[in-house]
Amino acid sequence: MKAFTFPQVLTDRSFHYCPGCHHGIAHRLLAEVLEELGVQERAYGVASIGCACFLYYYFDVDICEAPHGRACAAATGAKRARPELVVFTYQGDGDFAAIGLTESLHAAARGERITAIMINNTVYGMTGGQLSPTTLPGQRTTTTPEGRDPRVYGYPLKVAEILAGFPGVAFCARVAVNTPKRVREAKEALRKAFLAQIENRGFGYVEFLSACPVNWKLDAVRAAEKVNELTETFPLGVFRDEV
Amino acid sequence: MKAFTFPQVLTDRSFHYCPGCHHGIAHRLLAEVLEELGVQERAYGVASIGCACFLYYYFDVDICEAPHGRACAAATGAKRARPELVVFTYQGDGDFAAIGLTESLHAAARGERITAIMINNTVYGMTGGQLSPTTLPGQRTTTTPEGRDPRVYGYPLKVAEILAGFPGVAFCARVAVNTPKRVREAKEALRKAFLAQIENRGFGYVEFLSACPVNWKLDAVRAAEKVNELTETFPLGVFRDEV
Amino acid sequence: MARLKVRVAFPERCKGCGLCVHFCPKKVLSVGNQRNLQGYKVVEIVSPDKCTGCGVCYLMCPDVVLEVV
Amino acid sequence: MARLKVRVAFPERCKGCGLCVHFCPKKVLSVGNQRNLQGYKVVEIVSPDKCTGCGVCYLMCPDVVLEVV
Amino acid sequence: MKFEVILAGFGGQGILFAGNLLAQAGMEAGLHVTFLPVYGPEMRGGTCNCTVVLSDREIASPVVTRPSALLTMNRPSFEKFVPRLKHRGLAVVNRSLVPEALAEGFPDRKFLFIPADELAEEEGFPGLGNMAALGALVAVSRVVPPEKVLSGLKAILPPERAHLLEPNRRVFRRGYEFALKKASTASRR
Amino acid sequence: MKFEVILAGFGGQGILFAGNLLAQAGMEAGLHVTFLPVYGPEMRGGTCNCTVVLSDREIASPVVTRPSALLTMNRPSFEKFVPRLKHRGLAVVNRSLVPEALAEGFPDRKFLFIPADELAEEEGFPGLGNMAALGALVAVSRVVPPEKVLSGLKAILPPERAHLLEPNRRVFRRGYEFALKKASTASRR
Amino acid sequence: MKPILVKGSEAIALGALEAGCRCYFGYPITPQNEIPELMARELPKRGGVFLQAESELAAVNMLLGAASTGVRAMTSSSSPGISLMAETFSYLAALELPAVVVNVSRGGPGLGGIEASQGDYFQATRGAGHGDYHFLVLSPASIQEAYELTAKAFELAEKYRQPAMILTDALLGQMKEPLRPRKLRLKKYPKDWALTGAKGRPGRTLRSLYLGPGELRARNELLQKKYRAMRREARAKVLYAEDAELAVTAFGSLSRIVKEAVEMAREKGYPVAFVRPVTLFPFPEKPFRELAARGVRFLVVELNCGQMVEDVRLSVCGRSEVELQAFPPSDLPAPEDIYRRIKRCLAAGK
Amino acid sequence: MKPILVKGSEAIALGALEAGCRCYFGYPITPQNEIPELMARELPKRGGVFLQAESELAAVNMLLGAASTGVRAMTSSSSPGISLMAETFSYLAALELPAVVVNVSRGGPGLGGIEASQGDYFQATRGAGHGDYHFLVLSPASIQEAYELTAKAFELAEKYRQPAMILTDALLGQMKEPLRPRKLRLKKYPKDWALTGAKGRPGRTLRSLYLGPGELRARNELLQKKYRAMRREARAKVLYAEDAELAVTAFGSLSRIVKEAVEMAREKGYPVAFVRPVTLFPFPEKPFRELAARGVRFLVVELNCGQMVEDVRLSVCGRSEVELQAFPPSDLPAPEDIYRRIKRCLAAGK
Ligand SMILES: Cc1ncc(C[n+]2csc(CCOP(=O)(O)OP(=O)(O)O)c2C)c(N)n1
Ligand SMILES: Cc1ncc(C[n+]2csc(CCOP(=O)(O)OP(=O)(O)O)c2C)c(N)n1
Ligand code: SF4
Ligand code: SF4
Ligand code: SF4
Ligand code: SF4
Ligand code: SF4
Ligand code: SF4
Ligand SMILES: [Mg+2]
Ligand SMILES: [Mg+2]
Repeated sequence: MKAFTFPQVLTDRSFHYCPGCHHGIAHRLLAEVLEELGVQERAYGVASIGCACFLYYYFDVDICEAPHGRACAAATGAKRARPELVVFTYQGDGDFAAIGLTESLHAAARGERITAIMINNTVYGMTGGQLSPTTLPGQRTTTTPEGRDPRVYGYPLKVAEILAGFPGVAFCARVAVNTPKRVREAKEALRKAFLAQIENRGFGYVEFLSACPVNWKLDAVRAAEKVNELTETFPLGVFRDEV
Repeated sequence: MKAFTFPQVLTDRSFHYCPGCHHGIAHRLLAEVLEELGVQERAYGVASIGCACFLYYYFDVDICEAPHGRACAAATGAKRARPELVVFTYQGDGDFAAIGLTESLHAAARGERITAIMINNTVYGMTGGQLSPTTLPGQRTTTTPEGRDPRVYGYPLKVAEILAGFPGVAFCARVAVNTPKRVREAKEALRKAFLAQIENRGFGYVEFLSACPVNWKLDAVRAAEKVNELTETFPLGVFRDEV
Repeated sequence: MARLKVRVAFPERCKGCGLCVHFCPKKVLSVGNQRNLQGYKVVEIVSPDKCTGCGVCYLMCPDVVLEVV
Repeated sequence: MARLKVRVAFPERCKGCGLCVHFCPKKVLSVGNQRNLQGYKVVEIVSPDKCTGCGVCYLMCPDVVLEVV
Repeated sequence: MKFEVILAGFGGQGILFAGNLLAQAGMEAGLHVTFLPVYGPEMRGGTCNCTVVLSDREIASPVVTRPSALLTMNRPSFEKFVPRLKHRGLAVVNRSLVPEALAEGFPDRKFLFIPADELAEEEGFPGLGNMAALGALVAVSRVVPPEKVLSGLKAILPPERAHLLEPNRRVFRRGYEFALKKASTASRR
Repeated sequence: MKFEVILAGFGGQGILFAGNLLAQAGMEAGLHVTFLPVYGPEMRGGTCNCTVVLSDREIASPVVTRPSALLTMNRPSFEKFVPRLKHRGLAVVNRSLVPEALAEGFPDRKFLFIPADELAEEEGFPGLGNMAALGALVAVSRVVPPEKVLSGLKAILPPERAHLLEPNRRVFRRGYEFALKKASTASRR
Repeated sequence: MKPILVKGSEAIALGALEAGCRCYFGYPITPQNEIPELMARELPKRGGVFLQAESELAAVNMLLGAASTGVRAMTSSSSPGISLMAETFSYLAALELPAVVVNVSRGGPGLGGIEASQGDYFQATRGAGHGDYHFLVLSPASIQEAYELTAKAFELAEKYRQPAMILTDALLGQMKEPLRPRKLRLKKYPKDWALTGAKGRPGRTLRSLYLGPGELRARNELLQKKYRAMRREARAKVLYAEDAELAVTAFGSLSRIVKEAVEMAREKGYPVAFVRPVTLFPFPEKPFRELAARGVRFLVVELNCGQMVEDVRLSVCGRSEVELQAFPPSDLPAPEDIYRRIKRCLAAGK
Repeated sequence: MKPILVKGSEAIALGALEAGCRCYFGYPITPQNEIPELMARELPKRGGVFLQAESELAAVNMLLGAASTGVRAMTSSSSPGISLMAETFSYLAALELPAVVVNVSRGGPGLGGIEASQGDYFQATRGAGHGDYHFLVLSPASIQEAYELTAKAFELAEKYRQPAMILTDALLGQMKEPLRPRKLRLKKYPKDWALTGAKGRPGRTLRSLYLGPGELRARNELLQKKYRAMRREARAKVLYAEDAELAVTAFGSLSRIVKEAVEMAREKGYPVAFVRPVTLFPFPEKPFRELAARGVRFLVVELNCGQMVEDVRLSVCGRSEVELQAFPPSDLPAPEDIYRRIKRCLAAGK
């Protein structure tokens, strides 16, 4: 039988996330994968601007902060400078797909040997719950008080589906962590997204559908359940796998 | 029989483009379409930064300059401020798909009622022939003296194919103007890309495969022929049509 | 080999979100009335015997509070 | 109605690129040796009678030099 | 007159609401007022506080390092802010979460411990301990007439939460009266 | 000694190449040199020019408003630059494209008209009129020894164009000799 | 009019609405989210446009597009987001667009913090972007003034065909104070440059590319002439100048604290004046020059490492002493801190 | 060593290579494309990295990433592209990364033109981005110096753990002049902050977010201390100072023309000195202060609307007169233009 213990790559600082926030689950999985792949000593993480901006408090690896949206560009620079590093970014949907879309897509198109993790919680969590490119039609946010109107803002951006079309992308998946089974699948996807770079095949991408109880105004359990709704717009699955 | 005469929307200033440059053909088609749709008096064009930065010299319509890559954002502002205007951008592949990718894709995703014209000549013409996101693998440019290496730069970005997946896009086509037949088809595509906004359906997009004889180091005729090669990587066609 | 069991390894990390409680198939856990220094009510093991060591609570806890050892 | 014919409407715009020459199905056109003020050699109508008024030259000219009227 | 109060507790205890309400009441009472929240990531999983200044003169700075009064709803905020309280300053403390014994370390401050959460629960609104504490603060400090708080409530509750008007009023009054009684007992002693 | 020359023509006439070569030759001759191209969209479909300064002292500014010499390869550049030429300055002009009659408007400048394109064509290299004109300029101005130009060619021709070395040299010499002959005829007159 | 209790950010949004702002484009950033959030609620009701952009870069370019059509439009952000707009700022100025930009600035450099800071003074007054250009920069010190100066910014922007900036900070943006949202009468100016469609006239152009000989110089000279003309809008608030030996100067929210310190000093009978620049560009040189001419010395207090002090020194030009009390961002200073410094300055001056 | 005839842009690239620059990231823009183009040919041969980014914003962030791992890295651009980097500049400074940035500036504002301009002086010295930060700024006046100062920039950047900028312009970037690409001995500094993988040590962090009480102030104070320490790098070239009554001052490529004008004046016997700041930040205040103390007046000549003149005025601090001769971008002035102005200044000074 397998024991479940606190991952070694995590520091012992408590997460600052709100109760029930899925950022924490994604953190733990990331720590486990880094540990299991044995790359803690050559990991280089890029902390982005969003609820996860304190990434460096929690991971005992080298971590650099990048301006909002530029994580993939900073990661590109680090990886090109020192290809022996295992470079990853940890970004929100706003960071990756709104302000940083150009940097994200171009890094993927170039097939940068980096792993990008996008936490898609359909809002700007850090700044208090505004519209994001992945907000669902009709979803109320502080900047769409009547709900996102597709006539004004169009439809949610499906990043995994776009990346799936890029030859430079070696692994691309969308996962969720709102059930135990999905948590296990998410970990496997994350592992492969790292193998994509470790085996020098190309860009690795994992998008986490992630609950934001506070801005969704739901308790932790109901927020986790709501992630199921999200999967209608954002289907789970592996969209490209060349690992 | 149909006469062919100088379009009224064009001013009588000679184009500054190099001999055999397809920007000129695209200009003429744009002028014809604006004229035939009867929208000269409510047209608002956004000149972008590239070989076509002098757009305002040639079109007798209102034209605003936007910083490099930001044409779709400026067009969005103008259209939202005055929805009665018929707003278009005229951009190069570098402007639209490199530095401006975020603004371009988000305007499309929002379904902005604007028409974007992208002149894809696979290089940065204006600045002397550097790599662009649409440069073909192996193609020599001043910044890829040994040819574009997909291991370094990945594969060309297929913008029309990405936009085709956006519900906000009402018309999306890739055309060429290197044969008389294609010139006629290009004009029809352009017309529909304008109808997309005039009929309030969504974003209109036409990508012109366009010869750049000077930077391709070919004469006008051979450059036009080379466009056929481009169509292997960038297939022509209508990718989305809800007009 | 002895059966693995859940333990509240880091109560100070707990935020009382209840995800572990919700997902535990054996109803082993509950959020109690005790608060930790952060001010959150902390998870408690109410039926230790029922625990099968399945690890679901560990998987679902966003704050890495629990261990199954 | 009289047959439409090509004319070099704006020789000063011509850049002698030769696209019209290349595409004219009737070999009506040629780039001559005369230069315009821009310094480019200018297109000439060498066989006006062969022109069918098809407009191909107009369609292919990047500098809107020709008209077919 | 210048009354500078910091209200503190953890997120979800209605700290900002109480602070806002006090400022609104002050404004309606014709005072100069400022309200300054602490915001941002600090708010995420931790304490939450705000500063309210009420004065009969123009208020220069809304920032207060040494307040003349405190309203603390939990233990961490008690520990953080009581040391900053001015000598002879008043602290209204939520007895439901803060042991009275803690006050012993600060002989030169005035304390009013109130079972805010219990009072609210007794009225049937367990989430409104903030209003009980505010009631007590207003009662003891007399910085604004209680009616102004009651009318202020109407101004700051958004229409979709109008049904909370009465509950808030009731718990406020309960805290107000509790404090008056306690004060009179104290003074009688 | 300070020799300031503007070379001008339209794109494709090898103006920048000729200017570069002159500067290279000057450097190899031990002179201070600067070379300044005009670049950018102006180059697209229009005239093209560059400025070369050769001097036996440090050169402050590579920019020249009133050059002491000119090399003009077409009519528009003749018209643009000859008026800026210093009095008694020298203009080498491509007779193949510029009618000699134009010089009449400028009695106080020295002109050397040379059938640059024809000379190049006669040598079998119709594109190298620039070298004929440069040969003429070097011959008349004596600003650098012609050998330095010939050796400079090697330095600036990229390896993949090494086969153009000889053609360039030949046309340069042709222009050089043409000018010497013409100058001696002129002086004999 | 009954006062309402609002945040500075909200007062700015209300001021813009009062000025007839028709379009707002923005991107979330603390501590100014109340501006877009209020605009998102209010603008659509009034037939205006609220659009959350995909970034500040997109937002400021939407602003460019909207302003080019002659409507009143604005964006707002905070320090890092403002930096992202630098290139487009230069374009806005070059195209002479009357657009309004609000910077509710926060601690820097980098991601910095979210506390109040005046670290963007140079950026606002010397230009974040390239080339010789200026924004008109106004800095309110109270919530009432935030409302009124924002509205005024729209008027001045049109008067000079010129982008205008409200430079404030997290303190004023986040605090609440009573606001009397009174009606303001603002002038309108003809917009014969606006792009509204070439109906009954030839096509118009708004551009900044000038390649012809001397063209760009001429453009710059025109702009400079305008900037000189704008000097007449320079404004400062001066108090207790009569018998002063020392003038303490500060702008924006910090000036409240400084003013309190000055008043403490005055109460103790110290000869101290208070000078608060209301316009940061054009900088109100006059009161500084006049006080300096009378031998008054200066203490400049800033919530940064010393920026406005340069403008004070340039105004005073050596005619009297200028000292700096800089508070880099974090906790705000107390009036007492400044009071003590005032006393030291006065003592040193004897 | 045999001289080679190269453009200023090429000399910059060669200087970087000589300094051991291992990574170059950039985006095309006139008039500096020769830098990326040379790097594209040369860096891969030397085992380095050349990468054309999708924008300047991406380029400067790639630079950030590369520099964070401790390798020597650079980017280059021209005015509008530099503006786009403003936000990241503030981060580079906050993270204290020794990255090198080259601005071959051109006419502005907006798209402007592609001629030489010094319109980005404020931007370079006062910070394009937000918050209190500075780049170390060097400005060469010849092609040889372009080579040497670029190499030096890498050294100084590491010495102070600090981004450095080469500020030059289209004139120097595009002109050719002989360069002697001599070997340079540059110091290396330990990089115990670089992110190279947490092998045998705990994970390291490079960050700029400081939210704890007083943290951000402490950060800023540290940075300011460093900026003060950097003052010892201030350098200026001073000529003909002995008996001067007027000092004419200019930086970068324009200083060549100014120097010629000064020499013309000297030849005619006019008592004129020449002062060229080589470092723009830190600004070499000392020669200005010393000359001013001797009563020497100043004429500042700039290829913009007047920017460096502020630093001269701040240095001189009213102790003598400072006049400005501004040439907004377009055609360059001739030495004669400046010579005439010198004569007028001297006449007025009598
Ligand atoms: C240039 C810039 N713009 C805006 C911000 C403010 N900001 C901080 S986090 C954030 C977005 C966070 O949303 P997301 O990326 O989805 O992450 P989440 O917080 O939801 O996990 C924004 C806009 C900033 N710090 N910098
Ligand atoms: C911010 C900024 N970066 C770079 C440039 C320089 N620049 C001018 S045009 C251009 C690209 C042109 O390429 P493209 O968009 O493909 O148009 P083309 O010239 O090929 O038609 C660039 C990079 C600029 N003007 N502004
Ligand atoms: S705001 Fe949302 S995403 Fe951010 S920490 Fe809280 S729950 Fe998580
Ligand atoms: S460089 Fe290319 S795209 Fe630009 S004008 Fe010349 S041929 Fe056309
Ligand atoms: S899931 Fe974790 S944080 Fe939530 S109640 Fe259980 S142990 Fe506590
Ligand atoms: S290990 Fe399984 S059974 Fe035991 S507490 Fe956790 S979820 Fe429940
Ligand atoms: S296609 Fe047009 S420009 Fe080209 S040669 Fe013919 S007429 Fe002239
Ligand atoms: S109209 Fe047709 S036939 Fe006549 S010249 Fe043109 S292409 Fe030839
Ligand atoms: Mg998010
Ligand atoms: Mg292109």
